[in-house]
Amino acid sequence: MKVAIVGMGITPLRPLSPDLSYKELVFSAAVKAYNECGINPRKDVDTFITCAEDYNEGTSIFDEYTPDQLGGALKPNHTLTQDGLQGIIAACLQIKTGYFNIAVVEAHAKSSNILTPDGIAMCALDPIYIRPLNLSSYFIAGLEFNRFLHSSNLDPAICGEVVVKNHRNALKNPYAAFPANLTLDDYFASEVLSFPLRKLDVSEGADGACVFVLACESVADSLTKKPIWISGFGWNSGTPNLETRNWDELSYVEKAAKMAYDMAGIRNPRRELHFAEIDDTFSYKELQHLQALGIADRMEIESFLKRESYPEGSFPINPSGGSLGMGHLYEATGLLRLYSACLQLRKEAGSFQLPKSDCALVHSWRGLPTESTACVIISNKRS
Amino acid sequence: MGRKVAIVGVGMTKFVRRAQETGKELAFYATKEALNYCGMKLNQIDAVVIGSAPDTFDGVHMKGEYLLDGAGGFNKPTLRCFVGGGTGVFAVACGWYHIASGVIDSCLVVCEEKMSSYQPHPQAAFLTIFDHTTERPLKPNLLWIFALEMNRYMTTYGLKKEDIARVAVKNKRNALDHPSAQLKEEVTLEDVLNSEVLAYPVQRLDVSPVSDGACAIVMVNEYIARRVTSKPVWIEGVGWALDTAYWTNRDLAYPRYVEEAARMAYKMAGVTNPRYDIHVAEPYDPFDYKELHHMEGLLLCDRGEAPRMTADGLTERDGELPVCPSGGLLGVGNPIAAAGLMKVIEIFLQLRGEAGKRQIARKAKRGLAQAWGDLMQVGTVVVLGI
Amino acid sequence: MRFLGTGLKEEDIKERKVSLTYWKADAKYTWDCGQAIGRYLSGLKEGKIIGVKCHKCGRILVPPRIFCEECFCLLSEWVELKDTGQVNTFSLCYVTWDVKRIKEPQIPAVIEIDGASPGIGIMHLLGEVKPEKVHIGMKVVAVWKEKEKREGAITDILYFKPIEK
Amino acid sequence: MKNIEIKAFAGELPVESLYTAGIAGERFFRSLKEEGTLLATYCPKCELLLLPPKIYCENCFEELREWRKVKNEGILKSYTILHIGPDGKRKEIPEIVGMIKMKDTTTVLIHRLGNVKEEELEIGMRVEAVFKPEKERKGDINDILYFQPIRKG
Repeated sequence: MKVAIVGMGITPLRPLSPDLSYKELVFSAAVKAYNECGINPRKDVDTFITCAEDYNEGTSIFDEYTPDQLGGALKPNHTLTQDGLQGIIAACLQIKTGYFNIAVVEAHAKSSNILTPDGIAMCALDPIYIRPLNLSSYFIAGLEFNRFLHSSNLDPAICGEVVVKNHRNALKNPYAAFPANLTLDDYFASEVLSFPLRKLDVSEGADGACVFVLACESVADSLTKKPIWISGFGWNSGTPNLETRNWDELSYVEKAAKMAYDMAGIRNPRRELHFAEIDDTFSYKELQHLQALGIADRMEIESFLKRESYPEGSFPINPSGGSLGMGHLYEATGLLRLYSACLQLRKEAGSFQLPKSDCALVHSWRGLPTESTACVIISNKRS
Repeated sequence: MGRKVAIVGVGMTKFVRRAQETGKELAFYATKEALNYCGMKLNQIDAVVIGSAPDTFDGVHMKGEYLLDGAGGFNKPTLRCFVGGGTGVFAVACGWYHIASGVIDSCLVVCEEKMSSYQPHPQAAFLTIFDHTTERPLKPNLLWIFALEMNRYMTTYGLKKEDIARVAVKNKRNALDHPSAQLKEEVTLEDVLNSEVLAYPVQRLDVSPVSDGACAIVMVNEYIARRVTSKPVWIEGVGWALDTAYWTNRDLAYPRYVEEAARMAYKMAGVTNPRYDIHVAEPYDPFDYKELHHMEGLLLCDRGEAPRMTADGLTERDGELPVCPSGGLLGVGNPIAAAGLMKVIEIFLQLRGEAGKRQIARKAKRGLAQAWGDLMQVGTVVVLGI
Repeated sequence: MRFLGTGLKEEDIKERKVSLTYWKADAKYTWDCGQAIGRYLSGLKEGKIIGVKCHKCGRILVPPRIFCEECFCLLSEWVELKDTGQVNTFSLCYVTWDVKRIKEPQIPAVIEIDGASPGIGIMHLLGEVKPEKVHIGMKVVAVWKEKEKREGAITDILYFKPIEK
Repeated sequence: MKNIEIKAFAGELPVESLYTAGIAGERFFRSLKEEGTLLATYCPKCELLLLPPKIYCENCFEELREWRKVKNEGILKSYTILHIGPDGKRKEIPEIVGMIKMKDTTTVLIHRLGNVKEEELEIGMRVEAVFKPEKERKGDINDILYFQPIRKG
């Protein structure tokens, strides 16, 4: 059974959103998503999935507060404490059981409401072996980044290129919170947070909400003229332990990608897909992910980035601006990548529309300190 | 429609007030036992579903990520689902949709809670389940909402405390036979009625304890099930429903969210008359009145009638409809998500005739487990059958 | 089946007989109130309880929201409700939120607010009443903080007290 | 009422926790505290030596029962110079954090590096743990003060 995206709604990302509560932000994205496919959530939706983490909301058992603004009260609703892309996957699984025709997936972030993001991030560290060292979580990115440069023999400037590219891509994206026309000089002037990690290597938190409507094959065409088909998905976790992980390989990303590619029947993603929206929570992660996703190998990563990954290149990466350019949306980050990719496939991306955009890879990573990841392959053809 | 899904293995830790084990270690114990139960190895498992209630208990942000290696999730597709107190039973529904989709063939469902980490007392963690702006400044605690709901339930149906206290007596007695039970003490009706008042009408013995513990089950598709066991227990139906967060706008006397969840599960299971079709039930009983409340929501009796059924002994192990033969949360303990999964494990054991001293008298071919949570808001139901 | 797990006694923790690490989370927030709750809190500061009316189902709701969760439509008809109501349910609670015993009970209640639709209430506390006198259906009125001390919070209402007959 | 005077509301998640070290951790910290030694568990099936120890192998999921002492000698696999404090503010003196693979283990330890200058830092350098004086040890990971370079001669 095939699953299609039939509606989507987003609030433009902004560093602050003082005029709307999180419920109101979600409501406004939900209204747009439902309007696109002409559904009434009170009658038509069979299942609702929200991706959220208690500590990011400042509420224990946050799933309590998820149904009303989606029109889901007294219906099947559940939360996943994952990235929104895993929410999309859960919706696909539910629809594929045959018991659900229409599913809604929601995630949002009120980054501006979190006063102590560093303190909260530390609560995710192992309480016995790591947290008592009392170190800001940035050290993990610093260690990983340094190890990556060492083992791949790359110059940090290449990460500066990622930063420049993604912020520039965001210049054309009206939804982006952090568009900027940067240079490599700006990059090297940026303060060091945890050597070699600089401030500009890190995507900044933004506020926004994202809602998707998914439907089974038999109803998708009746809901929209432009269904986006989910032809493959995969998800995987490595280890949460810093001590036991293999710092030189992202085998969890390789496994998730393989699962998705196999499902979609893709052997060579670079040739068979047109572009990708992938995780760039940190600049170096975009490079690591490109390799693990099988898009560019270690030897050619530098030339790929410089020649092929720009919007005018053969395989654009994060033409939306990525998390670096658009802003990081916590659990909604993967949905933002998916939203941006769907706009391309529907040819609705306006000023950042790519010429060739019929199928794409969308990827997310759960952030520090995790090794959890998800991939979704989308196409505007049923195949 | 949907592939058949079976439970083939179960495992659980002891439920204790304070575990020395880390949450990961508790999860490992339960998961390893579940795999051993059906003779399966971790490399035969395709995916993992983790269930755990709020992160504030264990004191670990992104607790699902933290737990995953102990739950067997290393190098596997792993998700952590979350519907507050309803999580333990919902996690089974989540495992069901993994396999019923045809994408995953075998799946571990692991639920863990380590409430004792929270200082000075785990109950204080419940302050932050209330709305941060309109309710939390009043410094509410969890007893409030239970007491408010219980009072409404009692008043609406004209119930007395002893009508309700019988549930505590029954479940704590049943728990004497459970090897995992945290509380092994027999109490009389008088003990319950004379126990100290915490939040009228709630008294100390109306309440389940806070606990640490973990439970795990192995779920597989039909083909694997037939290969690994002669006694698969099938998931016949799953259901879940979450009512509005505006709980002060609802009538608390009746749990309509449980009814919605039950109707969804019954429809899937082809159950048309639950009073006859359900042979054994494990409704969620963190407080004694909740068992009654939930029996009504599950349509196992008319509204306001559950106390009479209990008084008539119909819900005893040798009764017509044994309810909480495990000893429930009131007796075995309440490590939130793990407690919900413990109920599913109990129905699995009862249907297979492997519940030992707890085995119910009547023959049971179909049973259900139900959990509840959030702001008196979510119902999760699983119907199992052989 | 083995049932593993090692129970510790309270003393094991208190006397540090086992290895323990301590952590206090640094998790602070300022939650944006938005349109509806912003109005609600601003109203409380002025000594008013603000609700909202759904033009579709006709329900008058409190706390206010910009959507009707039943009809899923946008709401903007703000309504000033009375500061009186009746007790829908209550408890006499002898334990504080952080699990300390108290002699005189707190009396939390759901109070259906006059002017809102039947059954539509808020959670608050009751005061100036003997515990044994409280009953479901009791008419109550808000006791407000002094005007200059109000800050735009639910605690601007100190508690609700019975309306003298 | 046109004006919304109250725009935001402040609060927190008050979470204070006491974490037990667990079954593996208890033994690890006891030996660290009492003997100043590092204990690892060995998985014969996967041939993994885990430090810090676990009672299970996350890879094959077997229960681990074989404990081994690990020599106080390791190699720096990566390092970072951390300028940001736990409060998110810039630290006056940055902290050097290392990823250390101890001899024969198949895992890494994460800890502070000390007694080393930034310009000396090199991935691949040999390091050792410096323990707190026995009397001051409490049975937690900070009983190791830091790791320092093993200097020749």
